[in-house]
Amino acid sequence: MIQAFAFYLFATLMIASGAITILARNPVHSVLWLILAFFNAAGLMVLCGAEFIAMLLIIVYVGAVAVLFLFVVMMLDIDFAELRAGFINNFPLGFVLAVVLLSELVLGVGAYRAGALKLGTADGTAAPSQAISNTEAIGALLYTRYLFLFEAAGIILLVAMIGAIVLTHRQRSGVRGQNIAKQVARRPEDATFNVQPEVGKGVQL
Amino acid sequence: MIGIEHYVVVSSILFVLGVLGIFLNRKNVIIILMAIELILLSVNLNLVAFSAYLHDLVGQIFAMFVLTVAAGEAAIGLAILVIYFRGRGTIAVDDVNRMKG
Amino acid sequence: MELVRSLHLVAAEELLSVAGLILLLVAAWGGDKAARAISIASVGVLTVCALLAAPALCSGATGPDTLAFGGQYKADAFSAFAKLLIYAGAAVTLIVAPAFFDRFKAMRAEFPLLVLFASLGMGMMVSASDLLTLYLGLELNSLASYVLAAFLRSDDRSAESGLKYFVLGSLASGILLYGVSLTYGFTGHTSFAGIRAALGAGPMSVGATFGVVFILAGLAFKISAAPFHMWTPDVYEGAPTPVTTFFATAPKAAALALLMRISLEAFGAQPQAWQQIVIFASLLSIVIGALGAIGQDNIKRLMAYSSINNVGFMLIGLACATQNGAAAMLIYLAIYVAMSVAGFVAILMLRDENGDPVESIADLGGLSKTRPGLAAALAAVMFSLAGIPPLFGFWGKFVVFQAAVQANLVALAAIGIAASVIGAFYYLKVVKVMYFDEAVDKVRGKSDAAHVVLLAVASLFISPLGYLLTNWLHALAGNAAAALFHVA
Amino acid sequence: MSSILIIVFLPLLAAIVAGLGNKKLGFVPSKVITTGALFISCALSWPIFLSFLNGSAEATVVPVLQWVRSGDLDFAWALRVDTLTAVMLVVITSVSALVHLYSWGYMSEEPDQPRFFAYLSLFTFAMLMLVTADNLVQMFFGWEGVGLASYLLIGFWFRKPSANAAAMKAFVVNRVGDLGFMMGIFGTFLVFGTVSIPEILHAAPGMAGSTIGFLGHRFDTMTVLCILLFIGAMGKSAQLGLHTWLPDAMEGPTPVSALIHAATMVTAGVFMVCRLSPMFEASPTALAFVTFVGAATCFFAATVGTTQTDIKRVIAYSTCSQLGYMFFAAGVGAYGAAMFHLFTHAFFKALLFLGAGSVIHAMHHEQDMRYYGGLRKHIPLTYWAMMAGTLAITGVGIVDVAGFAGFYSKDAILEAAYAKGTELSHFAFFMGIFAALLTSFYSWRLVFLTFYGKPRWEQSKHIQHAVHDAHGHGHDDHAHDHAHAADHAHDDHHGHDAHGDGTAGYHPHESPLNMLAPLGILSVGAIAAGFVFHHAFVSEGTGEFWKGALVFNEHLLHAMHSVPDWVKWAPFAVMATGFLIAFYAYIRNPKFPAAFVEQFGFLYRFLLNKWYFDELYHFIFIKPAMWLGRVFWKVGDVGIIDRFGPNGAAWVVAKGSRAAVKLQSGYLYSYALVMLVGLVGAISWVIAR
Amino acid sequence: MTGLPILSLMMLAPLLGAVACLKAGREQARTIALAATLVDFVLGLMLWANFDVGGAQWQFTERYAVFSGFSWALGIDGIALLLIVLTVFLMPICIGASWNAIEKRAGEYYAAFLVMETLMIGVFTAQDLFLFYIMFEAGLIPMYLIIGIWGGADRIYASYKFFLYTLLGSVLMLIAMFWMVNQAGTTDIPTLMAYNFPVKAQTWLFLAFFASFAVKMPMWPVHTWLPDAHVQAPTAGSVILAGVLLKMGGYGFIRFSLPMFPEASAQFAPLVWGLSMAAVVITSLIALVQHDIKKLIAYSSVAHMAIVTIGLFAFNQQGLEGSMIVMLSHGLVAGALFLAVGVIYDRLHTREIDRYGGLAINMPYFALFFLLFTMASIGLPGTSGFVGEFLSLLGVYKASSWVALVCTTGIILGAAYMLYLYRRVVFGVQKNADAAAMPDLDKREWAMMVPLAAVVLWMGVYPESFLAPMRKDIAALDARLAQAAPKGDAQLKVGAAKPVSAEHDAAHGEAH
Repeated sequence: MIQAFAFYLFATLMIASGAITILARNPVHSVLWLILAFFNAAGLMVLCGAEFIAMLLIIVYVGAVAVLFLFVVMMLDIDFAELRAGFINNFPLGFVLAVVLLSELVLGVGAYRAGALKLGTADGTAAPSQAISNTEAIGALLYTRYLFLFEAAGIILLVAMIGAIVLTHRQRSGVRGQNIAKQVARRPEDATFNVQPEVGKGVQL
Repeated sequence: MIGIEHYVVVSSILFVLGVLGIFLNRKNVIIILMAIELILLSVNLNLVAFSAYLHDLVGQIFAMFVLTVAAGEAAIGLAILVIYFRGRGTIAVDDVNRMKG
Repeated sequence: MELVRSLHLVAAEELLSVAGLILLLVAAWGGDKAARAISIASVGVLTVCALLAAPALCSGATGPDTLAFGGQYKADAFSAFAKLLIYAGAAVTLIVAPAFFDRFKAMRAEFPLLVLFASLGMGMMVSASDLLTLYLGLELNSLASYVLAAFLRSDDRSAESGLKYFVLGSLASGILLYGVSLTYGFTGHTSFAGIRAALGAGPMSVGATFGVVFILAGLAFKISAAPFHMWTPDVYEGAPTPVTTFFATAPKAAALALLMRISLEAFGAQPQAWQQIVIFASLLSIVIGALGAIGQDNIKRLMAYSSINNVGFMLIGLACATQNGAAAMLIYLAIYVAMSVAGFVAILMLRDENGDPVESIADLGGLSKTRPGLAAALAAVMFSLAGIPPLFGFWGKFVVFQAAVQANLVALAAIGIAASVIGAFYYLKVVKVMYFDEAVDKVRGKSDAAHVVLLAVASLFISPLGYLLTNWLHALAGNAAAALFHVA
Repeated sequence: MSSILIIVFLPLLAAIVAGLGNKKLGFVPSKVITTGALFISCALSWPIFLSFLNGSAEATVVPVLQWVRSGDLDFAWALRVDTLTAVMLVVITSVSALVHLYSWGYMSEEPDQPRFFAYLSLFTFAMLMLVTADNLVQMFFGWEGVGLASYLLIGFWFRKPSANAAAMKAFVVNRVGDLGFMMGIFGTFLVFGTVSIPEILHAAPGMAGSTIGFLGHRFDTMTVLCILLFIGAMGKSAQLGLHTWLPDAMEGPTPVSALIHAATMVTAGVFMVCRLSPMFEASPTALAFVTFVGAATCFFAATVGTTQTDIKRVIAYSTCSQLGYMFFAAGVGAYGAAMFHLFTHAFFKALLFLGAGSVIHAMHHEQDMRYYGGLRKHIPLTYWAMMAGTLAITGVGIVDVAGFAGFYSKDAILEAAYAKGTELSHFAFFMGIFAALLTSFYSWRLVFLTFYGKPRWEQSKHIQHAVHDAHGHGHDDHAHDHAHAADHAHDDHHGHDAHGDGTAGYHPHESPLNMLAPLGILSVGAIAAGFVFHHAFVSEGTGEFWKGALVFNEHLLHAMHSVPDWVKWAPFAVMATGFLIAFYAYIRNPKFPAAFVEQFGFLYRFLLNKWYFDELYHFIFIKPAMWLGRVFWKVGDVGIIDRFGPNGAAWVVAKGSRAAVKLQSGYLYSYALVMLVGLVGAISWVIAR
Repeated sequence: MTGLPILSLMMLAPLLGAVACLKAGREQARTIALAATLVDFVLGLMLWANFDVGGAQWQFTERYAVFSGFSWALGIDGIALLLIVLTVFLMPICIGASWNAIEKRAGEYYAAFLVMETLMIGVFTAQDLFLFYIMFEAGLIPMYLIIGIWGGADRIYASYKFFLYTLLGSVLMLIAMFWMVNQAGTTDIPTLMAYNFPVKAQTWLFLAFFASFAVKMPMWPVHTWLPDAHVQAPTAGSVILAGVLLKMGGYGFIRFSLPMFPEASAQFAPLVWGLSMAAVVITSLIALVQHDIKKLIAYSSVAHMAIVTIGLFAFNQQGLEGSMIVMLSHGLVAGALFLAVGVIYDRLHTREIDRYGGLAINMPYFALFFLLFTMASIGLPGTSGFVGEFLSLLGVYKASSWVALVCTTGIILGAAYMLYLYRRVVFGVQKNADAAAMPDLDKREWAMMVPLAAVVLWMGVYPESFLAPMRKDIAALDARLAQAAPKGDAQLKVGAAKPVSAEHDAAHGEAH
């Protein structure tokens, strides 16, 4: 009962915040609503026993992605007042299509009535064990069977990094960097010298 | 336990919301990026739910990878957005229209 | 033991990642000045990778021996065939890129690295025999590609193309992933073999069918098949030309190969679930590609529509769902890659006296008088793309339609071939401008030797001399297709 | 009898040499070559004819060359000589040789003489090929060959638009007939399995009563074939319906009219019907058709001939009319009489034409009889020649005694028509009698207008030119002259009478000897041919002469001899009546014609305008053809086929292209929308399936 | 001669010439081109001389497997022989016609022509279905360039129309070829010619091939590309287009449609007849009202090609042989007419009929040749045009008297429009001073006209030379068609009369 209540709460909140995310006028609000959606999604995941992924969702999204979004939103210094509200001209068509898509997904799969779904059967090689925690089980699988893909995921992050840097990093020509060796090598005699100017002649630089 | 149908329905709604977010939005590209995150979230929800109901951890592993990729994707998406903004001074979806035909 | 064997099978990917990491260090150390050296080294790496992949193709490797990491990866003849095309496309990109970017002072050391990593991802795509591998390979390639599209960051068009590619690509990945999740849910498997077994067990559930459709839709985006083609013209136009070259060759080959593998291996037990969708997409691509191309005056955009059009023809091979069809499709793919290389290298050579690229078709007026060799090569590409014998492009269409007729898809073949006449129209337009119109004399830039050599080789391949290679090409494509159908 | 090879091919050779040599060869050599060749041919032809006449020769075939062999169709170039051919040989070669000779004088001021002589020889060759044909296809070769030569000769003065139009008209109208001929050949081959004339004639009687499918219906075989073939004959022989080209053909030089449009080519149809007489005999229906067409033409042409003012056109309609006689003779089965009339007609009609040419020559190319008059004293020799011709054509002669050439042949025909005894043949007889009346009238009208009365020359622009130019540079420019001639057709009185005697100070000269000699020779023929040869052609024993070359009807011959006397005398009576009317109208009371015209204006205009055939055809065929051509072109090809075909496709493609480009709006959301449409479409399809 | 791959050589010689031309200047290029075509002409004569009339059906065969399911298989029968000889005969004349007329980019021009020759010979010699297709289709490219680069003012439209029209026609054929090869398991044309395809399938196969050949032929109503292409093409282009390219359609019917799909051919014969009748009447009428000389001749080509199709679909030997002769004759005559037009076009640079007139005065020899070809075109007996038309029409009369009647009207209409043309161009007064000042034929033009005239007459007087080589092949085709041939409507029913067969034979003996 409490489970069902929690599910509906999380689900409703998630959908509502998701909807507001895409409808909000202010992107900062959107990001915040997105974070809320993620929290609720994490709750849904916890409900079906995937604690690790749920936590990961919060850590990665809320901790990294959402912050990144906020950062960019603010960095881009957009004049929000200028952003036009409203929808595109073919909104009705798009909306109808979305509704059709949704109803087809729900009706077609048969998810609209309880117990109608016939899932496949897994081969059981990756079945969760009662003995160990969800996190441990995932880790065991990840570092053995999915080692290759795990490494590949690392490369993906590397590529994302390279990509982000290569695109945004700017070599600013006007910026003066610090050259420590040059500073260290500098002698007093290079920096200062004495002059004795005659009266009325001034200093020649 | 809640029936799998519920999860499927919820994730379907979220998916459609994400899709709607992409093409109903003419204000701001950033919101499109967030809509994409919503889609990925719906996928993850699906994967995790199926994983639980199939008694198979592969779904959760998959979700983890999706998460990873989503992070990278967000980084790159935002990077592209930044350079686009630098060049054009706007991120309104309506203005991303130099090339057409 | 299993791990060692697996590592052996993924030698090409290992080499690519290790080399990529080392070259990344070199890039970090040497900065953009090292870009040229890194490019050369990368071409070397790709060559070695191709050599590593080639034996599997020549020997027709297939069966359990080619499976690595518990069935997530398959180093069979099919993947080797696709990899050769991918590496070739990547190598060509690396060869032509420096000259292009130097002009904008935008040659960065990261460019070859991104191409290398993209190739790594594509290698994973074509070798994938698990949805996880598929997804990671696809994303590795996509992420690199997004960056490459926007690589000329000072150029508005480049950034816009990157943005469009990214947004739509992410949407496509989302659709694909959603399909993956459904497939996973309704079959209980992520491995292709498992999915095949589950689907083959009985009538297909609607959920699984939805999964198949979503996956195909996601992949249709990658191969730019209609109606998921919308990004293609904009991205092809906006991206730096070497990157467009890359997009038209390597990722296209990878995505098509991936589509073939997943359709024929994973969903091969239920071809009727996707055949008609493929047929529809194929015809729509042919028509939309042709119609769209007619209205173009930018040659890169024209090539984009042409690629949509050609993908349509290749999909006819897939629609057959037969080994012959697959082989035909691979042959077409190989020829198409060559035509794209020739076409884009020729486009890269179109420069005005300042060295700026010439992209407007009208500016090619009378090219046959001012640059006869270049014009002839471009004309050969155009006629070849249109599939007019005796150019080699005809052979691709020939085998594909032959396969379609053999698979009893006579109506599809007839409609497709009739629609190809529309396509001939815009290819002719380019030839017309170059040969019939008054000389504009806009194209004046000198081309470096590498371009000339590449163009010459590719042109020879698509010239009637290409027919000399058909035996060899057929044997290889036959090997590859046989590997694809080995599971059955 | 290989002299036939020389007879036939020598003119061809001469034509080629003279034609290709053209002006390089020089006038005299080319004239000598062609004329010489014809005289040689002529000299070789007479012995052949005579040997048939005395019964010493047999029908022979001289093979020349394989022509076409295709499946069971097999025919060769071969020259057949039998009585019928022999008759034609002498007619053709004699008249041709004389016309060649005549042309030396008549064409002496012409700058293109070699071409003219080459054409004449070429024509002779084609005509000889026609009459020596052993198979239908070779006959068709000659048929079309004479058509070509006729075309070239009518259009010889190609600067003249009217000559060009006439030439083209002649060819095209003949082609209408040829359509029938060709269809006839096809049908004949289908029925008999061969195109060899002897084989066909041999098998033809056996086909009587059989039927054949044609245009979806079944008809009597021989009727279909004969009528098809006869349509060919109608075209060539200018029978009613397809006659319109012949009067226009007078645009050609007068010697041409004499040779082609009087003596030889136009008689080819008669020759063909006689040659194929066994076929026609197998179909009474076809014969009836021939009779009717012949009789109708005979009457029609004679009526028109009475009103024409152009001297050559009068003779042309006369020719047309005489051909009608020949056809209805053949139609009633009197093939011998038909051939005989052909034979005699060749002489007197050639004579009339050449005589007319001599007049025209003398009158400075004026052809309108209204501007002649009183020429008897100026050109007496021509006058006498014309008289001989007129006497021959009107058939002057005393029954059972003697007469001019036309008397024998025309009377034979009329008697045969009466003797045949059917309603149709009686109709033909009365038509023939009436035509004989008209013949007499218009022939004498011609003579009276030309040679009697006072000179009316001053109204002729030709004459005025001649006078004003003071016989200076002659008349090189025929186009010029004849353009004026055209104006004169409806000329009036704007020439002023300078001298008061109507001569305008012009003095016609008699023609040179090389023109008069042929006139003399032909006059002899016109006077004597009937008397000399009528035994061979139309009397007892004729069967031996023909030797089966045509169907000879013994019964008819007997019936001819036993016709009532009024039938025998009728031609003489009408001939005399015609003479008297002409004499009254043109000598005694020259006001009469004008009064007649006043009275019967409609009839006059109807006849003057040749029963409005040209206008009718223009309205029915030419205008619609041009109109249809334009419609098919502008509406059909351009407006429909191109518009909805290639251009329509291009339009659709262009529209589609614009739509595709418009779809590619550049907006992210519309791209996404399209993707969504695709996705929703795909899963809808999956659900719907 | 055995062992010498003469057919390959005939294709190689122009190809080498083409390569050489590309790099050569104008003078060199035309010399090279002339030499190459003359070499081919000599080879063609050798081919004819060595052709064993009445011998094996396929001679000079060459066969090298090139790659899977595809071979370089060449070989000719009498039908192909004649068309090849026509090709190699016309080519040097085409080069001659271009001698002075082509000034820009001559090297490429001659190269295009030589490539064209290779491909045309390839079409007629191919024994492999796909080899045929490639040759057939590839011919589009050089012709497209010839029209598009060296053509008249409206050349772009014409070249597009030509290219796309014919391409659309032929691609459907390719699909049919696939199906056939799949069904019969061979690409060998002689084998396929004897293969009995299911009657139901024949219908579709026939239609697919028909789409290609009807456009190429061209038959009404898919003929509209031809007038445009002819009008815009340079003289030599028109000559080769009318002379050889159109013959590919007829060759296709005779080589593929009829022997491979006899039942379907019979089934569709009424359609072909109908279109041909329409073509004869309609295009002749259109020709009557043209103002452009080349357009007029182009429309006349359509009418003449209709005579070819009715002959082919007459299903008897006369019809088939007649069609072949019409094709050969039309190749010569239409080619010669275009050449004649080219002669005056080179002088006055207009095709407007009204700009000429009275040419007989200043160009008598031109007038003579033009007359000869005009007469040949309207089928005057003694010229090549007659023999073919006569046989074709005679053949079709056996099948349908209606068709024969309607198509025979072509001889009237043909005479009308050709003579009308001749009258306006050659006869009449010299209206225009510039037209009146044109010189008569020069030596080069004589050299082109005389051979054409000679062959036209030769074919008209002694067509046996041309009938003999193909007699056996046509007979074989006729035998193959016999099973399907439609029953003619002109069947003779002998009524009451006595049978005549015995006497018939006797008469036969006597006549010879």
